[in-house]
Amino acid sequence: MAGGGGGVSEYSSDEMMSVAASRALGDGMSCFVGIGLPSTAANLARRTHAPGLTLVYESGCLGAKPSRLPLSIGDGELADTSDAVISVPEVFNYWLQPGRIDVGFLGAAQLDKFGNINTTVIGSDYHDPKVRLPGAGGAPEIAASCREVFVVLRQNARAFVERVDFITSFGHGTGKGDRERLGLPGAGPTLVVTDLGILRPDPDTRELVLAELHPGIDLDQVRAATGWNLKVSAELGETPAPTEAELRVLRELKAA
Amino acid sequence: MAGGGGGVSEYSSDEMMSVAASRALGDGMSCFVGIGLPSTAANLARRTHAPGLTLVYESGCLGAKPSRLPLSIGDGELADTSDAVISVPEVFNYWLQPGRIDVGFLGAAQLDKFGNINTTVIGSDYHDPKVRLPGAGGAPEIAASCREVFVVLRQNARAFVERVDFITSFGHGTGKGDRERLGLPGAGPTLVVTDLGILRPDPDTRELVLAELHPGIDLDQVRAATGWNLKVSAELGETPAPTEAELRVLRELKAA
Amino acid sequence: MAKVVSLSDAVAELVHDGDTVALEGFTHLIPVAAGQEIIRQGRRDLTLVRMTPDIVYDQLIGAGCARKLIFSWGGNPGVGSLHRFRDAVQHSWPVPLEIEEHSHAGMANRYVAGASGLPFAVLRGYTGTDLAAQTETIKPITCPFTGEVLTAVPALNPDVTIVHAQRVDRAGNVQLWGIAGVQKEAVLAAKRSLVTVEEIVDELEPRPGAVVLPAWVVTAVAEVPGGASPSYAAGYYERDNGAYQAWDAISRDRAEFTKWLAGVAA
Amino acid sequence: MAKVVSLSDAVAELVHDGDTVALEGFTHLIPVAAGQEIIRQGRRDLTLVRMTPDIVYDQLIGAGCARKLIFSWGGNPGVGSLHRFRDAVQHSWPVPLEIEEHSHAGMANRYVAGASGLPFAVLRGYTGTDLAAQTETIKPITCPFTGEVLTAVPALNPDVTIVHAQRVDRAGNVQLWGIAGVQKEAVLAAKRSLVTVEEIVDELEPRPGAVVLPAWVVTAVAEVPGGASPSYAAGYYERDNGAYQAWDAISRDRAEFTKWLAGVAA
Repeated sequence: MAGGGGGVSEYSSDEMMSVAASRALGDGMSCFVGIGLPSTAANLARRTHAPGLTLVYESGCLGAKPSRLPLSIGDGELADTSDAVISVPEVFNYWLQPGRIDVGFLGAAQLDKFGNINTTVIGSDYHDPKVRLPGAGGAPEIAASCREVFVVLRQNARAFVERVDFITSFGHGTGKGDRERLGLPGAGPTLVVTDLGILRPDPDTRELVLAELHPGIDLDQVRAATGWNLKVSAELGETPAPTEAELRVLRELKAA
Repeated sequence: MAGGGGGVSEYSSDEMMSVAASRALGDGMSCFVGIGLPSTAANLARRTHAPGLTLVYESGCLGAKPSRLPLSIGDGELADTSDAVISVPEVFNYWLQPGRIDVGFLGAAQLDKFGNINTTVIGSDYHDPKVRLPGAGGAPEIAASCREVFVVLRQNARAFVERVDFITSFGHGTGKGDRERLGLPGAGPTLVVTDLGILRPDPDTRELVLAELHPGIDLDQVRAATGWNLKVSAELGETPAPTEAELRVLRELKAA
Repeated sequence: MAKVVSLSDAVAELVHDGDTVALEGFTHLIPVAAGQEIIRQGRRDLTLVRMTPDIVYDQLIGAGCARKLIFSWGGNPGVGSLHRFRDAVQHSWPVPLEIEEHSHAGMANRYVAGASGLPFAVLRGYTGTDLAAQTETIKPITCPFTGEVLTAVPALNPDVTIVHAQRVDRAGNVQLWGIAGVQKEAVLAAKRSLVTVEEIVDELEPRPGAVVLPAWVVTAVAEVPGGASPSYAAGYYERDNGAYQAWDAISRDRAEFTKWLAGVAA
Repeated sequence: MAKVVSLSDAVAELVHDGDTVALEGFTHLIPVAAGQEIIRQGRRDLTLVRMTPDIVYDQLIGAGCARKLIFSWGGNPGVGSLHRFRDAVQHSWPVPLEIEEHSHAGMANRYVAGASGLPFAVLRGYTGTDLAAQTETIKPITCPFTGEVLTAVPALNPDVTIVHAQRVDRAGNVQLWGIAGVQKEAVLAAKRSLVTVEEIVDELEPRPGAVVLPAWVVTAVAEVPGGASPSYAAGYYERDNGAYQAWDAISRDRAEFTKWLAGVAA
């Protein structure tokens, strides 16, 4: 457990991660939500500072308002609370592809220093992988088409690599200008939230740079958990600890 | 009024046309129905010998079972009685285009001897037409994709022409083999029902040939109402007059 | 995010001279009141888009609002011809009308492409017809897997799409039911959208066959009870078939039509 | 026209060795019982198609029914990996498994093309990813109007598609509601189709959000109450999350799995 400072409740590093991720979602935005950590963060945001956040799940749930955290992207609770339930082809063709969604919220198995995401295979040979991962799902087109992409995952040197083994979902490629050259409409990953801190792409190079440390985390911890030579922002900040209200709502969501 | 023979009710030539057209629709078939004469015939069939006929309207009504004749292809009655109401793109893409529909039932402003249909312009100059007609609607793809096409229209020399001014919907082109060369999946027009008789394409040339005369109609009348040198089948038959039951149902439908 | 405004304010703000404007509604829920408001506000040089231009488009064309029509079937359903449309095409009255003519399948797919953020759609269409030679927006395309040649049509992305629906809730979510036509696609394809509705309700009750357009894809909503008449709104009123028949007589004659037009403008 | 048969007769008649078989259901209404019947009948050399191969596909793969998998996300939702799938890909156990891998957008559009009678679909997809280099069924296509380069994927037309639904009426019309996934497209794309249902009813009552598959596009229907468990059927039963978690332990170990398999086959 990472302990908060005086007067603030004890909270886990995962709770800090969820809270930090939720804060990045503005009220009135639309968010394409992956299951797991992204869904936790998005639902927390909707229950705290962003009641007008529109949650879109790839199962076809537009504007879902679940009262408990869904275990899958297709829980009945999501369908029952949605403004509209549509087919899966319609989600991708009419809603995601034209760039209607503000934020795509993704997880990753591997993430590299330019925000490229791997959820396909670990190892250099696609046909003889060391580990076969689940695959792409909706992520490649979420990463391409949403106005921006937030990534949330636990930070360690196996996950945070210099170069992903396989680009499942394109981030910033090899740096600035790659997305434009490929004609990708969205801005790509603009935020990475981990259990240790927050990374953002450098405006000039698009390399992910440490922008914030979570309370109680030191820089060496983050460097040790990063598989590349991590750059640190000149204005490195500290993430505000979770508030009592944030923790209460997060725990209610998890318990429901 | 064309009078039927002894013992049969008086009936109009339009009634004979509708009855003859309805008889061509087999029970259990699916039929893509245009408004007007085709809709009358299809609904008559469903109320008489073909209760299992599936009516598909381009407005998105699959399996409509109207109790009165719709005035347009999008009457509320059609939606209320359908197995499913779907979007217009879905009608054309999922239901018509793959060749799921047995019969496309069309009207025409002009029809030529190879069953090509014109509903676009009268006159040789598209940009300066003598008469501007409503246009294509769903007909070009109905004529292309249904397993076969039935055409129903009143016969006269202005409508039945050697060569249509404009091919809105492709029939047999210039004769046998044209549909195959173009890769059109359906068999094209296999039946033309008029107020005077029934025409079918010759198996060798695909030219429309008079196959049946309605009761009380003579060959000269049909020839005079045809703008090409009409060929007559060696086995020219006479259409059975409408039965009492057919007339009763037809009149009930019209009156409702 | 949909804001609720008056019809006249909505048209004033969203429909500009020279715009490409789609009013959709397939027989059902035709936004007739909105079309007449466009006439009243004297818009000019519009490119009008609609699968089935019927009497509301006949009115817009006769009033001289349009310089071009993109369509697939232009008639008075169940009655006959559109006389103002014919007069414009055959005699350029009151102004010349350029036409871009498709089939329903082509138009529906053009809206689908527009709604999908794609520049074109693929269909099996127009084969063997004379339409392809008259319409530049019909081209062949080859399947990269089978080599088969199909037809491509470009996306339609109107500057503004106007539709009519039964209901909107206080949050701006639109609900329509019954025959839904191509309205969802036409709204999603457009840069801006206006939905006229029968009524504003506190909450949308789920209904069989209902289509919901979330507030965040609708620009403006105007409450216009009866706004689809003489077409119909399922659950509210029936089609006024007499009005469609009466239009035949009004529209047949330029003088009669001009008199009708003066009544609308007043 | 849909005929009502037993599940075992339906699988015996409709699913053959070497067939391309799609079982669809997006989290909801997964036709698990039908999948296990395929295992029981010992089908071999199947090309299995599914956007989200989950535990029922892990079972089919572990049982050696499949020679190829066409998919976009292969995991145990909310739990983790599919161990039989991984074992087949990484160690060819019990038989080698060829894979053809797409994204959800690609798979969904492949079914749409299949349902639409088109040989391919166009999307904005895969750009910049390494998938395109590994998957032959991803190719560039150029818009004939704008010159823009997009992505084409070929149609999926399974020999047989199997889905689960809540209800069928006596005439064979199928009704499902809740999350509808890609089931309609998968059924319409297939040469043959089997729908397992919770119950047969005299009449389908219209419901919000219901999808109806008319009897004339369904080959066979089998009444299999609980046939989607451990996934769920809205209105009938909840997802059995415990079963998904338990599958992790069963599937992790070849011996445990083999024991499980013997139980299914019995």
